[in-house]
Amino acid sequence: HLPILQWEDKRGLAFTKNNLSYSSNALVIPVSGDYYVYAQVTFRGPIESSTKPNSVTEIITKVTDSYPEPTQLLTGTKTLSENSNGWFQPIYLGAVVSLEVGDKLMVNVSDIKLVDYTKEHKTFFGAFLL
Amino acid sequence: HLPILQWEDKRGLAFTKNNLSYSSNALVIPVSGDYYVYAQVTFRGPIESSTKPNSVTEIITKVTDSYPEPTQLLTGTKTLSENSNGWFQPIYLGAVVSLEVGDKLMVNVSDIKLVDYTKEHKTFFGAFLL
Amino acid sequence: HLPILQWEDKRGLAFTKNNLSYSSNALVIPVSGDYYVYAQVTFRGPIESSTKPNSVTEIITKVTDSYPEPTQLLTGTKTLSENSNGWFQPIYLGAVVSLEVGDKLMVNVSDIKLVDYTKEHKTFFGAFLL
Amino acid sequence: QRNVTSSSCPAGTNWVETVHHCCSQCPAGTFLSEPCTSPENDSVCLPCPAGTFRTQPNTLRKCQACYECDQQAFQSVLSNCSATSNVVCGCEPGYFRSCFGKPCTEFSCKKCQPCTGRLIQRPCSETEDTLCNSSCKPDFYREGDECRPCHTSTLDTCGKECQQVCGSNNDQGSG
Repeated sequence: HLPILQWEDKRGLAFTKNNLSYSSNALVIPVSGDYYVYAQVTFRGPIESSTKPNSVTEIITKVTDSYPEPTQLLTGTKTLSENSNGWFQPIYLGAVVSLEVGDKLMVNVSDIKLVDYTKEHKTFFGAFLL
Repeated sequence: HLPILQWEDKRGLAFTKNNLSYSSNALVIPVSGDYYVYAQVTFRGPIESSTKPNSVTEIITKVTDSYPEPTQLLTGTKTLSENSNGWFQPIYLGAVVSLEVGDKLMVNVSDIKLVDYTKEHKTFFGAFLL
Repeated sequence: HLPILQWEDKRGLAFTKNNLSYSSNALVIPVSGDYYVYAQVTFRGPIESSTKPNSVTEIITKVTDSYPEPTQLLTGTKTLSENSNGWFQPIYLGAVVSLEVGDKLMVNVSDIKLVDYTKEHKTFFGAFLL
Repeated sequence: QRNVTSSSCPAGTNWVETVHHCCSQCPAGTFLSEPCTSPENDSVCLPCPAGTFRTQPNTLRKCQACYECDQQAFQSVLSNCSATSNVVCGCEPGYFRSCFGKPCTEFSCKKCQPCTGRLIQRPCSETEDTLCNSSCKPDFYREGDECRPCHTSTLDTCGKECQQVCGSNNDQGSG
């Protein structure tokens, strides 16, 4: 599987409430229902590793006790046409999904080394119950 | 007018509820109010047809009995700088719009052949009442 | 600081309600709580000014009486690889933020001359209380 | 009743929150239509509707939607979606997979290179382009990084390389 991002859930702009909790890289759903789930990942390069990627991908995934495999809920994939000097590529995803209590939401990326984690307002993840 | 996308409304992650229904390519508004409307279309190429597009466009449109012409609610348009190899370009749109009972929401695209319809988590469309 | 965009708040698709008001380029928060805040800016070029930008940036910012400096809430920044002919680049941002009554929300951009303000469905800004 | 939580369900069953019971898993290819309400009245499982699948035993209320192969972009169906497996896509003959990153979940199908005027060192396959031999075939001469047939050359277009390869043939031909 693709690498899973880790998130800050308390400091700065980050917060959790209404029993929506964050643990081991996942938002844990406290009550079954329809949620608007969203995430933005800002990718950036080049980085020291030699290979220049030809694309970046962000996937919001659900893991549930009712099924042994993760389910891909939302995917944003973008090819990179930028040349060798510095590049930035934000990918925003958001949609309503039906979730069950105990479901876990995570964000996977094609290459964790390309994620711009330097500023909390450039890469973020959240959900709210409708 | 630009081509209108067709959507799956029952299988997999797709669903409709609270009387928001889907018919002839449109979400039909069951009660007047403010809705957050969103859609993502992943465009991809190249495809067989020779002409290489220089841009892709996604428009969320409203059709209403009270006016003979569609209203463009949200538009995402992006020029393509990619070269001839495979390319992906997701466009996400979302905003609050005021809608009347019976209004119909649709998604138009610049070229239907460029839409990546292969995976439900790459191209999606929805709305919820605030 | 980066230039602040001005917005239409009454005509066409634009509206304010539930005491969320617009004044001097900002949405003014009427009641403390968690809001889903979003904005899309469509950037386009080239424009007459000689320098061709190598990136565009959109930032949703909060100004509050309780702190002398603006807080950057959401940022989308994208490098431009397009060549000299016409280009379009939409940036969408959206997330839940905790706001206090009286807080002001604004949208800053890297270069106001690059903003496509010609159609209300291409560049938009809003918020709603959860 | 001891507070049974999801982590302590016996093997072959999953905790179903809506009924606060450990219910039997539905087999692959089916989904949980009605959860169990008591040991006597077990889970009701229904087959995945057409166009959907479940590869594993589950207590999910819906099946997953099948992917589709991108036939406009030269993909072909290697195996159709079934109730227990998703569709598997490959490339049409004459095309090979160009992956967007690893694992190769997303790929585009690129045309195999023809190796005109060269011998094929390794034929095009599902996952790799044709590997052309670096030298030109007999009766072909090198022009830049192309191999051109001798018969297309004329006296004034036939440079040094061409004469070396095609020159001797021309003498024989005109002899």
